[in-house]
Amino acid sequence: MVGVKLSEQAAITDLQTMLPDLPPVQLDAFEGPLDILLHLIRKQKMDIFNIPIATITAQYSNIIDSDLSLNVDVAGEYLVMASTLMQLKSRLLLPRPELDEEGNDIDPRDVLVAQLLAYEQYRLLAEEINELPRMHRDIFKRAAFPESENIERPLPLADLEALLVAFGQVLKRMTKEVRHRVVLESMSVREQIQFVIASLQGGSMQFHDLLHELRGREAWVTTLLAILELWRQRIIQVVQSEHNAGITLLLCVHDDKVLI
Amino acid sequence: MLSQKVEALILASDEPISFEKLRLFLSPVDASKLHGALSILEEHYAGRGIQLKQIAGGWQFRTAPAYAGIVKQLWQTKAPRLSRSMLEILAIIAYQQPTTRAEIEAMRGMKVSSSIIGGLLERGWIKVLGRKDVPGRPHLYGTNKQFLADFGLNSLHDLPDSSQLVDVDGIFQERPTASKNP
Amino acid sequence: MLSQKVEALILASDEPISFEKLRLFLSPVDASKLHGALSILEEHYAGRGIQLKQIAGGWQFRTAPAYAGIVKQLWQTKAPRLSRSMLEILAIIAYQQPTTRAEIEAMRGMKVSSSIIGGLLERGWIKVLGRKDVPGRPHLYGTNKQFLADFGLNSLHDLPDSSQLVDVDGIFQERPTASKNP
Repeated sequence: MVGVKLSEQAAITDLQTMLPDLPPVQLDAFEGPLDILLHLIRKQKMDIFNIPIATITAQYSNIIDSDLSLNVDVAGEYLVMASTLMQLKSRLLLPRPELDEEGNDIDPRDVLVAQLLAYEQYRLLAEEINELPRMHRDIFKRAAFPESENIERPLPLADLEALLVAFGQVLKRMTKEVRHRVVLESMSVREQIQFVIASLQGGSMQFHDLLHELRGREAWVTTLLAILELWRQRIIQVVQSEHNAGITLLLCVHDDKVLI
Repeated sequence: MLSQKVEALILASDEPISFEKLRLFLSPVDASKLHGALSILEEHYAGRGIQLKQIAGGWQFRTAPAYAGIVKQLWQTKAPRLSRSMLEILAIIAYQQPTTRAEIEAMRGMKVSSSIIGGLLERGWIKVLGRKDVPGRPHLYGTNKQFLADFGLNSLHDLPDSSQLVDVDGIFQERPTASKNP
Repeated sequence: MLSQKVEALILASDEPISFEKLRLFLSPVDASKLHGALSILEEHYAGRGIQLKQIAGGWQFRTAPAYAGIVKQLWQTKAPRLSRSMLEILAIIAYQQPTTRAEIEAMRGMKVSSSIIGGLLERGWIKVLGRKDVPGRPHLYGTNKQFLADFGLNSLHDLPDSSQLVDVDGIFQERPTASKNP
């Protein structure tokens, strides 16, 4: 967990006295406003059909306010939710309940609750789909098709369209590599270079997994610089096998010998 | 003898081979006998390092999940982890298909990036089924055969929990009125 | 358990897998136990539709010769697809030529199998242009005339370069639609 700036310390402490069990969280751990609300509701074992809007609004604002790196694209959606919460809070304070055509009470929170419940289902289903045995992660199929000597497997036909798609993916990867080639120097980068090399001795690693072993923003940044330096020196390779896929780090191999 | 022939055909096919195709290549053959041969084989491979599975409507030999760690070494690289957003969007498309990007966005309360849709299309897990007849005529997305094949499903009915999906609208018609707690 | 692991490795390997490689992937394992597991498997598959054969110093599953006639029908109805790895490797060679196997491996982040390079050479789509003047003097590969002919290209200039290349995401991208958020 990354440390919180001193200027924000007061607000966080406030929140923590209110909710001693709630550990501080980073915005980038969430998949959007609904994800944050569900986290707050489930973590504190609140009744989803009776959400304490005032508390949730305060906690929600605290989380989005604490992230200074929020970019404009994403910020909009978080802010829309903040104003929805504010609006709910004021509607709940109305002296007389709102009524539907049949004269029943309307709970202004219903729409939000329905949205939260629906999203929560898909969040769970996504986790379950992730756990299904997946091809090339848990399951492998036959990789070559040599048949008995009596059968010659015909060779596959040329397929220009498929080649162009493969071509596009290769080019995209290459341009991506060029764009990221930036080098900076710093004192502890040297140590992190040793750390990265040591971590990769056992085989390739996901960038994400490597960072996972480190604590704190400074360690992450330094390690990133170390990776860039190793990459520039062609000691390691940084590969993204598919668009949006994880980034794989591996030591450069040359005819099966590791060059260091 | 029949089950040996079936075994050879399944091994030689580079994608899951359907019952109908097997029947065609083995004709004349009784459908019931072919079913019998497949069950015998399925049982024969249960608990081995190789499994015979019915995937995406066809039969295929695959390594047993228990040996993933060992088999992975063949490629010197780990399968990339799927991001949470990619998985969530894939799940919504799988269960809600046909669905549009705007519907996915409404469900998640969050914009859907083109690169994630592009990534899912590139992997062959989703495809454009057509366009929705509403202003803007947005694309309708659904899952593809490759999705079933890669996630080891025979059909969409094998998706986890699909029968337990809660009818969110139904909840509000039945629940007792909660007291307000601002 | 050992023979199951061996079975899985042999199925998933893209070339005949040698005793030494099996031993490496299964380490720590006794050589004599591994021999034992291989004999058990060999015997297990004797007389089936699938055979476990020792080819070019390695182990591989193949269809039994007795069923050649049936398996051939499979290929008469549908030519095999080019595998994704084959296409990617071919694309890298076409774009980066002259290039070595180590360079292709670095680009893909994974091992390049001899059987794929062999397959591309056999097709006449690539050829050895020479050797690179670095330690190990690895082969330099480039595309061949046959590559242009089979893919219907006049020259290598007909392949898209990075500037003309349509972004794969762009092809699929739909018009941005407003989110339905409250």
